[in-house]
Parts: sequence; structure tokens; C-alpha cells
Amino acid sequence: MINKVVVSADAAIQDIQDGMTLMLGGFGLCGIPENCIAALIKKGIKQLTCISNNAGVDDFGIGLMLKTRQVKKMISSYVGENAEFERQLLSGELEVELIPQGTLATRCMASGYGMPAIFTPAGVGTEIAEGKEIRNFHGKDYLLEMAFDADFAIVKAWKGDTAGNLIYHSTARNFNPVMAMAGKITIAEVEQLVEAGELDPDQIHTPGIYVHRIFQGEHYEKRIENRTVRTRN
Amino acid sequence: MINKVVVSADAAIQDIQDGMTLMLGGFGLCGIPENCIAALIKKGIKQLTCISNNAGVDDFGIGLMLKTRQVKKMISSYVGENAEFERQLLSGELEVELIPQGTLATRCMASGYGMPAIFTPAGVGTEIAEGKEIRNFHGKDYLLEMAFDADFAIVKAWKGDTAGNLIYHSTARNFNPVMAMAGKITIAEVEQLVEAGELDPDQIHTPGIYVHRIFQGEHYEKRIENRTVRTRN
Amino acid sequence: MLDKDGIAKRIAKEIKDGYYVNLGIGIPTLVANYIPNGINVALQSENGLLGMGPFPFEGEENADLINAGKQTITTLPGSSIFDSAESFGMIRAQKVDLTILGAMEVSENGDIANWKIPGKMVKGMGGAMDLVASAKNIIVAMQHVNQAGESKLLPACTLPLTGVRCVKKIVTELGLFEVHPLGGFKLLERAPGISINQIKNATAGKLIMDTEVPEMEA
Amino acid sequence: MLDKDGIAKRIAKEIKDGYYVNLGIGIPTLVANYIPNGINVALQSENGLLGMGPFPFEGEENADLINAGKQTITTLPGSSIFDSAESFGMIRAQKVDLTILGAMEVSENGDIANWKIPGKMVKGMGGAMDLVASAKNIIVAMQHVNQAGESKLLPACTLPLTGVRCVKKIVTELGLFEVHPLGGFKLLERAPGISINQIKNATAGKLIMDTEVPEMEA
Repeated sequence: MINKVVVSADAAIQDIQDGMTLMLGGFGLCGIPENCIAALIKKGIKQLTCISNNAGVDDFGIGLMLKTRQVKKMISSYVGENAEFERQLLSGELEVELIPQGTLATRCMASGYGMPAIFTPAGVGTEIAEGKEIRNFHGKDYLLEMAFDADFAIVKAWKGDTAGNLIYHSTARNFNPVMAMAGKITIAEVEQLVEAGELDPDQIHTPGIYVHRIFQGEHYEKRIENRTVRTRN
Repeated sequence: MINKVVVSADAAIQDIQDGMTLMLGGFGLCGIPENCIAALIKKGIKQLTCISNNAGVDDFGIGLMLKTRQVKKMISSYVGENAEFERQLLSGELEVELIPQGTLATRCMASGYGMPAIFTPAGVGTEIAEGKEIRNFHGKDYLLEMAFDADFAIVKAWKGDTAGNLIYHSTARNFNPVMAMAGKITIAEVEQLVEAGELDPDQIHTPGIYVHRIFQGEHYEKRIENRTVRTRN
Repeated sequence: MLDKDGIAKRIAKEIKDGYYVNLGIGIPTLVANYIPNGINVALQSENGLLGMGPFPFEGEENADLINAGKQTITTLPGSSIFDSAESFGMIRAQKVDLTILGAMEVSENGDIANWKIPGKMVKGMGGAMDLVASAKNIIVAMQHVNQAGESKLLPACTLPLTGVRCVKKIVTELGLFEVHPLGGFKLLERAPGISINQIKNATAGKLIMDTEVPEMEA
Repeated sequence: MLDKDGIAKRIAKEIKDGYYVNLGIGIPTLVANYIPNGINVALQSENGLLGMGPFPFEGEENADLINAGKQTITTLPGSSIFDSAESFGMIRAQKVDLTILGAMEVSENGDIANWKIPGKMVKGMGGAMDLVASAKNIIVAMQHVNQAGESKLLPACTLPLTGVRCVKKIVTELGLFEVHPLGGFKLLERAPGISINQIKNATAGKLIMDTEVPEMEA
């Protein structure tokens, strides 16, 4: 089988250039590619356009890349609680495009499925529809939304094998599979990297064909954004 | 959790009416809903439109329903080696619509994803494109193809739970998950029915929300259409 | 007058056995606490989970298992996990029976505004636009008036819209309302101790009612 | 002159390390037997498998594990299984590097006809139309002439088309040809023992060649 293993996050991101468009997996701080974000910061790649559902918090996730002013534009559905984000946005340093979450996910999927555009009702009758083609099917209006075009997709999985097959854990799956499909080059970081053959072919979430580079990450912090618990009686 | 269990194939198909449109999972004879096909034959429901990648063979799969003249129209990508099929087609008793396999799968998926139509390049410049809208994106032509509208989807899985969650085995997966998503009512027959909670949520191929009725089938023959083997030295 | 739990409790009665339900952030989240006995429902969280359970016990939080509000949660027997595209696929395909969410404004034809206030920092619509554009049944849980004392049930929304002609019912601290197919808020039930006049005074949009409007059952 | 295995063997040399390859039914299936040592490839079967292995040993056939030709097969370490929509999704998204398939006719601009003969029972196009419409690299494996002795390399196809302007190379028993971007079959290699004249006589479409055309290596 084709071997996709690279030695480190630094090696995986080595040809990402200033000004490129990146997809970054994760929902909130859950299932984000922590190691690759650290490597992007270390390398100081600038003027990035980031397609990611959220923008992290001030001191974690994509928020760390905002602090170092590496992001020119965010394409997200919700940019949450992030003071530095707000400051850069209001000062005009940062461009933001807000997109309905399902549209964001489906524009990624469209790219991975070789579909140039999709129809969705999300945003019909709202400012999101401005300038977009509207088409009626069976009495209901839909917007025509274009597939995303990203230079790199960077995703985080739980387990991966040397052939690039990925398995996600719980809701850390979220946007990762659809972005993994959609990158011109897809980088996967995993908590556990195993030999090809150790994963059950029936349980693969992302087939290795979509993944160009894979490595085992380290020191996963997996920060919890909103810890909610029940107390035991 | 919501319980989807019905007692038998007969119970599962009891409200399927003459003239309805059914999706039937499977590729060749692999992963076909054997029990439901038997129940449809027993009940003698007629004038059916069947969306299924193939039409079975003379004495197995949908071929059995052709023999009993229950099928008015087949929508398939390949109708294979089936003498009765050929006879009915040439005599005009049976209508056939041939569709590229990827278009067939994607029109099912579109329905399950709430997308009214999709764009695909398959068939551009061929007789399949006749009468269809062609649209150019980024220099390439695509056909606009409509989501399927099926009264029932009938699928076969390996394991299922009482909440309707399904796991398929090996390439018996094929069209089953996309059809399961697409039926107005979806019936799943499984080799092993287990209690909700026995399947790992990360390993579900078809979430229970898509499945309206589930039962454990019996006497699976799982016939092999084209047995090919290596001899040991 | 209903408190937040009262609103959640009333909405919970709208849930039928076998429903798949998506609960928004805020009051809608509380609805899960009041689902009647014998009613089997499955909660959908649009980040990719069906069969959401309660918060975990202290010490059992799992960073990989959160809901759309980024809260740590649990799964239930029969849960399933899927990606974001499939999650919104099942929403668009109307497999989710009921969506309950908050709002800043609702208009008498069922338009909803709940994502943007001009001049203020906009955090984004998240999944709300997808949900309201697709759901076959939407119930709004909200306060009847805003902090300035102005009605949130309006002839037309003044804020940027999230979706059009989509809200079916509204529960506020004052009562239960149905959006009439021809326009207008039809008062179905008064909250305990609330008079018709109190509701009239707090409702800017067209109010419709039968001659007798029952008080909500406790 | 090449036999079927010879054609498969020559095509196998076109496969590069790291390729994902889809093999059609017939001669293309034989290509798997001639992939050079040290070249790692993964075979995609459009019914939903990446990493297709050889036929199973007798007695180890699994009815649930077949290829697109409905033959019993095996998986290899690193295989993955997926549904039909994802399978054609990866094909449309050009994740498959090379598609090898048979043909009834190829035209000098790269059109292909391989699914239908008017007046004969039509079995269907299966996945061929999706594959030829999307693949970035298509090699056709076929006999140079049909059973009536007529050339299958034509100025324009006479049979109903499967796809347009898509074929990149053709290997027949007589040689290896490239479809020229401006139209025409460029002869790159002669099959062992085959003369230019033999090829000219068997080719109805425009034939292009350099002054020296090497003979294929064994």
C-alpha cells in the first residue's frame, strides 16, 4: 500500500506558502490539528485564508495564529468568544466571511465529491443570499453555493495508518472528514499511527486516498471550551 | 431511544402499494435485501418502479420479481445477464432507464442530503445528456441531475440495533447507505439485530434517524454471482 | 408568568413520541429536562451526534464529546456519530422532526431574526440558518419583549433575518402562540396569571385569538 | 504482435509509484498481474473498495467481498471500504490517478464508445461514463480492429459515445498510441515484430509519428 507517513508537523507543512488557503478541521476546540497549528506559528507563514468552523479562543487553536497576525481572512460560521479576533476585525486588520454551518460543511464536501456547486435553502431571504443565484425546485428556493478550493486541508484524527486511512473519535469527527476530502493536499495528524492492516477496512472514516501526508502528533492538550458536569448525589 | 423494530419482512413491507417507487440496495447479488424481496413476491405487489444498480439474475435478487412480472420499470446502471429481463425488455413489457452508476448513487445521496439536484460530468456529450441542462463551471461541462424521490428504500445491513443504526459488512455496503438516507420510508433488514447501546456510536454507517423499520432477516443465501479463486500451490 | 424553566416545560409538551429534536442554545437546552415520561425522543446536536445524553458526572468529561454549544456531554445507548456534512444533510432532508431555538425577533409571517445586531460585533449564524431553512417544525423560545421593553413579536422583523416564513410556534413568558398561515400570532394559551390585555400590550404584531383562550396547564 | 497479457504488461509500465488505479473488466483486469516491483499502487473498485487484493484461495471466498466485475476478491493491508456515492465522489474529484478500460471505438480526439451497440440488447454503462468523464488519465486497452476486421481507431466514433475528449493513450496488439491534443493517434511504440505499414493499414483515424518509432521493449 502507498505510504503517506512524514516525520513531523514541520515536515508536513513545509511547503505551505504565505497567502495560501487552508481548511482546518475541528468544531470549537474539539478535534483541532494542534500540532500543525503550532508548526504554522513556528514557521510564521502569513496572509493565510483559513476555512474553519470557528476561530479558536484567545490562547488556543486558531486564536494563537490570530495573535501572531498570520491570518488575513477567516471563513467560518461562528467566531465565538475571542477578544483578539474582535479587535482585529473592528480595526480592519482581519477579514471575516460568515457562512451558515451546513453550507460550510457542504461546500467542503462538494469539493471532495467533485461537485462544482450545490443547492441549499440556508440563507434564502437573508443577506447571505445577496448576489447569489436563487433557484426554485418543487416550490422551494435554494441558493447555488460553490465548492471550496483550498490549497491544503489540515485535519486531526484519533487513529491513522501508514496508508493514510483515518478513524475519528466521538464528536471530534465534525468537519475533519469533509475537509480531508477537499484539500488539494491533505495533511492528517493523529493521536495513534499504526501500520497498514491494523485498522478494520469497514471502520475507516476517511479512506487513505484523500490523505497525502500523515504523522503522529504529540502533547495533545485537547482543551475543553465549556466544561459542563452533573454532580453525583 | 426510539424503537424501530418490526417483527418480520411481511410487517415491514405491509403498506407498500402497487405502482410505488422502491430503492433496493445492493451491487450485483452482494448486499441485497433478500428477505424483503421474498416478502414483496409473496404479497404480489405489482407495477413497481425499482431503483437498483442491477436487476439480479434469472433466479435470484430482483430477477425473482421480474419473473413474477411485478416490475414495471427498472432504473439501473447495469442490467447484466438476465434472460427474462431481456425477454421482457424486448417485448416491451418492461421499461428500463439506464443511468451512470455514479449518477445513480449521487442522486440517492442528494435526496438523503436534502439537495434537490446535483451537477455531474458523467454523460456530457453522450445520449444521456439529451434534454438535460448543461452548465459550465471553471471550463468543464456538467449535467444537472435531480435527486430521486422514492416511496420506500429497502436496504440490507450486517448488524443493526433497535434504534435503527446500521453497520454494513465489506463491499456489501455499496448502495445501501445512500439509499437508506433517501427513502421517504426506509426499511432495513439485518443479519444480526442487537439492543441499542451494543454498537459503538463511532462505527455506525447509517444513523438510526434514517431508518423507520428494522428486522432481523433469516436464511441469507448470499449467492455469489462470479466465483473467482486462486489455487493454492 | 413563566420563568425560563416554565417556557421549556411548555415546549416539552409539543414533543411527540419518536421525535428527533434539535435544541438550540439557551432556554431550548432546558427543554431536555422536561420531556414527559413515556415519550422517546432523540436529541440531535448539529456538530455530529444523535442521541445526546445529559452532562457527564464530574471527572468524566471527555474533550472529544461535546454538543453544538461546546458543552461536554454524554451519549446514550443507541447514539450515533457522524460528520458535519451528514449532520446538516439530515437537517436539510427534514429527518429532524422539531427544531427549538431562541430569537431576537419573530414576525407575524414567521420570519425569524436571531444572529446579528447592526453595529454590534457579529459572532456568526452557526447552524441557525440551515436549521430554520429546512426544519419542518420550528418552535421559538424567547422573552416576549427585549431589554428596552419593546415587543419581539412584530409585524415585520427590523433586524437582519435568519430565515423566512419558518417559525410555527412561539412560547414566551406570557403564552403560547401559533404563527397563522395568513399572518398573525394566534394566542393558543395564556401563561398562568397572565391576562389577554397584558399580552395585547406586549405584542406589536397582529394578535389573533378565539373568544376563549385557556390558561396553560401547570 | 501482443497478446492480451502483452497489452496488460505494456500498460502496467505506465503506472507510477503511489498511483490509485481503477481497472475495468477484461484486459485491464490483467494489468494487476504486471505491476513492476517497487511500485506501490492501490486498486480502486468502484463498488466501494480501495486496496483490492488478488482472488481468494479456494474455499475462502466471501460473498460480501466482490469487485466491480462481481468477482470474489480479497482486501490488502491498508484497504478501506466505502459506499457507492463516496466511491464515485473520489472518482469525480480526480483522486484516482489512472483509469484503464476497454473500448469498442476510440476517435482521434479522444472520444470513447464502449457501452452500446444499436440494435443489440444494451446492458448498461455501469460506472464507465462516470469514470471517463472525470479521470485525469485514461488508457484504453483493446484490440486494434473489430471482429469484422474494421479499425477501432477512427476519425470519429460511429457508436453511441461513453465520453468525449478523454482518452489519453491506447494500447492494442499493434502498438502504443497517444491521443494528440490537436487530434490524431500518435504512434509511440510498435509492438514486437509489427511494421509501420501494418499499423497504417489497421488505423482508420489520422496516424501521427516521428521519423523513428521504437519497438516496444519486452
